[in-house]
Amino acid sequence: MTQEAISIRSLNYSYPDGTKALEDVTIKVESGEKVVIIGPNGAGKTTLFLHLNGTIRSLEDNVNVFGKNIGRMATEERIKEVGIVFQDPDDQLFMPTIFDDVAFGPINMGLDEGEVERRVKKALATVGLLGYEDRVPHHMSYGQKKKAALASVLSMEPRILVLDEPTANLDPRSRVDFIRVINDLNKKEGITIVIAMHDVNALPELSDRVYVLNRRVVAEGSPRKIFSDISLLKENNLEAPEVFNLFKVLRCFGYNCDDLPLSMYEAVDVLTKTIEDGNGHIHLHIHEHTHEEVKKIMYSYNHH
Amino acid sequence: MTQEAISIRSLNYSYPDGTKALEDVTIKVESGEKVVIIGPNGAGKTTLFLHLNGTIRSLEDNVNVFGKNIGRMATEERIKEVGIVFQDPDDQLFMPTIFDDVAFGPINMGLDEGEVERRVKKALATVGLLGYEDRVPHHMSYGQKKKAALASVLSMEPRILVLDEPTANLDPRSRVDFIRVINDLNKKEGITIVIAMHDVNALPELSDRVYVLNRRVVAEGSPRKIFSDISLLKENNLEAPEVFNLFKVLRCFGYNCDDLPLSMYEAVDVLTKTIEDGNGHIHLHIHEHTHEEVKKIMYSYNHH
Amino acid sequence: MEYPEIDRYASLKSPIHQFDPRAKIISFSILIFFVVFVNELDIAVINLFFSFILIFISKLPIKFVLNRIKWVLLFVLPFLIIMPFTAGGSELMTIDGIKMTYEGLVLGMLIVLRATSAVMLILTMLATMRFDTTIKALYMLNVPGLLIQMLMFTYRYIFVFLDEFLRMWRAMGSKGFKLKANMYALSMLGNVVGMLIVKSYERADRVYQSMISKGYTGNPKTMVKFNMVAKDYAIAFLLISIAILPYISKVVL
Amino acid sequence: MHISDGVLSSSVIIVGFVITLVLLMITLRCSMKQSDVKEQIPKLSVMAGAFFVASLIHIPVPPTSVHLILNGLMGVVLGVLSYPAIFIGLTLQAVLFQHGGFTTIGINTMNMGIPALLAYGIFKIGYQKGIPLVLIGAISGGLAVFISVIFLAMSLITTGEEFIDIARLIAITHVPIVIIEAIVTGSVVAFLAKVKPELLPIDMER
Ligand SMILES: Nc1ncnc2c1ncn2[C@@H]1O[C@H](COP(=O)(O)OP(=O)(O)OP(=O)(O)O)[C@@H](O)[C@H]1O
Ligand SMILES: Nc1ncnc2c1ncn2[C@@H]1O[C@H](COP(=O)(O)OP(=O)(O)OP(=O)(O)O)[C@@H](O)[C@H]1O
Ligand SMILES: [Mg+2]
Ligand SMILES: [Mg+2]
Repeated sequence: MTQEAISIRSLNYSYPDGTKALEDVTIKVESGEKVVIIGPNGAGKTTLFLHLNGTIRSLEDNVNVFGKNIGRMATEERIKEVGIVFQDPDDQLFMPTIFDDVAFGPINMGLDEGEVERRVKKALATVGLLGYEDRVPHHMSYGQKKKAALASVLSMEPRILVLDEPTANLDPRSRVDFIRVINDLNKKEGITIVIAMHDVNALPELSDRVYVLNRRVVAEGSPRKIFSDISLLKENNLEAPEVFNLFKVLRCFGYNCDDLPLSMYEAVDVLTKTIEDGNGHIHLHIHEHTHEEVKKIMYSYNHH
Repeated sequence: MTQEAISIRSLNYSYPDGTKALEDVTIKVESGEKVVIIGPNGAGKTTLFLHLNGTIRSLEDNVNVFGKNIGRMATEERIKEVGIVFQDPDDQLFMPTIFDDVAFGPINMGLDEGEVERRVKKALATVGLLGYEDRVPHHMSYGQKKKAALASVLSMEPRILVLDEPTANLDPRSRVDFIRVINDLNKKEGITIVIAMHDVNALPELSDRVYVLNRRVVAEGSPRKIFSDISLLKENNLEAPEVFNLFKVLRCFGYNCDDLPLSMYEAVDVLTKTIEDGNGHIHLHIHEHTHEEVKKIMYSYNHH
Repeated sequence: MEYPEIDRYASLKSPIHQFDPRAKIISFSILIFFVVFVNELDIAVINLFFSFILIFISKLPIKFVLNRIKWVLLFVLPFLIIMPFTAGGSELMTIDGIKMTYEGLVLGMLIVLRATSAVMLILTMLATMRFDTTIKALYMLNVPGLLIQMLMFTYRYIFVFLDEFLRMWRAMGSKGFKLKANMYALSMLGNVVGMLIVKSYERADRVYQSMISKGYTGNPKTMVKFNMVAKDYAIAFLLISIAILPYISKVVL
Repeated sequence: MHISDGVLSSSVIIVGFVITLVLLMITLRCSMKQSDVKEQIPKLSVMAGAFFVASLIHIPVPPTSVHLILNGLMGVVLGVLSYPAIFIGLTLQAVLFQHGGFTTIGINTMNMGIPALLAYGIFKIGYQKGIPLVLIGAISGGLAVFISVIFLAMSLITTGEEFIDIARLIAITHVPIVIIEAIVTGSVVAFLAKVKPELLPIDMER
């Protein structure tokens, strides 16, 4: 039986200056799930995450983690459940060395020295930064800093990992590395993952389910369902992954398949399957409506 | 006859602390061209740009703009030639209101009030921020701040526009808007564009020619040439655009064409052309080596 | 931590909001200096009353005003409580053998009255216009350009750094850190402050670069348009005379 | 720590403004000699903003809380430019938050700024003597606030003899602040020495 890792019911929040950031937000995440939250700049994603680590406290009992109300948890208990990695690694690395930074959480949890060291080692190994203990964060590359920030949260061994824009600003190589680390944590350690991001091309690999947030929860469902809804994307400043858009174009050329792929991996699978299921081949041609349909797709691609 | 907008010859630069940032860099940009510079984090892209606005002065006569040595130009002259938009908009919006920020350059150029106002209006209109004159930067969203930073440089009406990571951190809609604004400036106003960025999916639309920088100039050529060189990409933490990778996969399935498309637009053109040139159709199937070839591509996609 | 938004209510409409910024700054500054140097209790009371009326006319929300006055009261109330017992002078009464003096009480009350009037005047002056307008008005009043620029740039970056600091602070909080007055917590605090300074220093470099690329020469140049009309001169004259009237009458009579 | 309006006598207020104006001119002129105005102004302003934000941090000291002052640290990091930075910071605190007064900007700047300049001197001397950086940082930070408190008390006492007792009381309540400032400044200095030593007035060749 799956258990509810996060349950948020009808959450409202306004900043002191009156900005309404969240309105009647209801979100449920099962234990072991990977959920991505997307939405335009200023949609309230970061604000939502601030509720999960006690920075903002809801007055009602409507933010629960593993069945317990987060507002009533002691700090020590809460940080064992939820670890949050914010967008800018420089905001999270404030100690003189990487070791100190990764040890910061465990020390605050009151663990003994041996355990702190074990956890630092393990966290650094997970992100691939073993041997960097004595480095000054300031002298590392952006991608390395991002990994260090992740390690500094992993060392608290939380059951839920919340990530705010994990792939932003990374060079292509570091981005791929980072995605792999997150997926490994989910698969091998069973950690529940919640991510907010704008990087739609990375989304399919990182999510079982998607919420579209724009102050309210505007939509919920599988990545395929969300990206197939053109008007939803348009209204929320979103875009489908390139692969998905490209297969829409292929469809205009007579490619015939129900489920369009969202990522390169899926593309390979779908192509193979379509060919094998069909008569051993796919036939592309220009039919009566091809140009018109293509025009429509390209228009919504560029002008939404 | 085309004229050389930027000509940099054998430029070397080391930071005072000894970090060698640029080594024997030679770059030429024709007037009206769009050139993108890519390379891993720490490659020296930002350092290179600092030479174009007089922040760092080369002791030799090797940085020229429209045939004139930049070190010997007066400030007023220089800012009419080159406008630089840096990555973080908060670094560039240092005045209390958007109007003041956009008017800052023109006022420093010694223009009269009427002209300053005309230019502010025009620059804000170009980026779509008319009506935001009295707004304070800290009440604007990230995407809006990015546009304001661009406007604050456009108001100087420079002949060359240099952009450091213009699409980073933008939501998909704002990103598309931004790309369009830059392309319009190039096409309609004939402004020469030089961009440094990691966003390879946006690259094909933004560049006629690409330089790969990694302290030295590692490669130069059309986007297609650069992205076709797998070992070059690997050595420089780069990645080809998704569309390009996907067509490589299609090729394994028997798709036959010399020039793989780099963007959605090209994809449509290439598909149409291939079908029309062929026997009116494209035939995809699984041949002897399909699986093996696909595996190779996917491996380099994920593990480079 | 709150945002330094003194001008949150600058968009309200009131006679004081419409008063020309330069005339406002000059006449209120005169008023403030006048108010803090008053030595007569009765005039201090009248001044307080006068400041109340101005606040009332300005339509600033009462909660906002109280929130701002709070800090000043916290500073001056101890004077009111302690001065009567510590200042020398004629005895007013004795509580449990501790002498309370008349002079001390008057001084304490004067301090509280003067401070409260002054802060209300400052609020009425600054909260009724956007802060950028205030800076530009100072520029028009020929305040040295160096200071104008420093005020302008510093003001802008306070918001940037406040956000930056709050993000770091949250990240620490989410790792179980609690600020207490002990050695460990304070030295951790030292790290965050250090980080804030390092980041600001690097940003300072980048800001400088972007100013250079816009032709910055070190001279302030801004475009401002204020037009002072007869009404503004009249209000300025009126304000100052009303304030000084009781004082003059007392001295003359 | 920052004196509000309505407490001090006119002569103290005027003296405060005069001294602050003179010191502003001297410190600005002094640093302009070393490098360009157009480079100093933006950098100084941005750093002043950072210190402004740092000084908003409240530390709970039961039954109340105190906020950081950091004038010693400003002295160590900014050198002579700490004086104008403190002036700008206090002006903005007065007008944006109504912390400290409007007529007292001169005297308050003097009370905070002169100790900052002294802290700069102490730090440099201590460093040359080879005292460990953390220690000399702590001393500079603690001492700067201590001297500020003395200055504050003196401004009150100069206003009138009636203020002697309350000045003493204010001085005593500031003891914990001196200790807190010493610890925080010491650890900031240690941090900077590791991460960005060029921010400290030390010779990195050694
Ligand atoms: N401290 C604050 N005070 C007032 N309003 C705020 C504050 N922080 C955020 N906001 C506002 O609340 C809304 C939600 O902001 P939030 O940062 O949660 O958005 P987001 O979805 O994370 O956006 P992004 O994709 O740009 O990171 C925005 O309108 C923002 O301007
Ligand atoms: N002020 C500085 N002092 C010393 N070294 C520096 C300084 N600024 C940059 N560097 C170093 O110079 C090299 C080039 O840096 P630069 O910022 O130009 O890279 P970049 O290509 O812009 O990288 P990114 O993609 O991360 O923006 C890097 O190794 C960097 O660490
Ligand atoms: Mg966010
Ligand atoms: Mg860069």
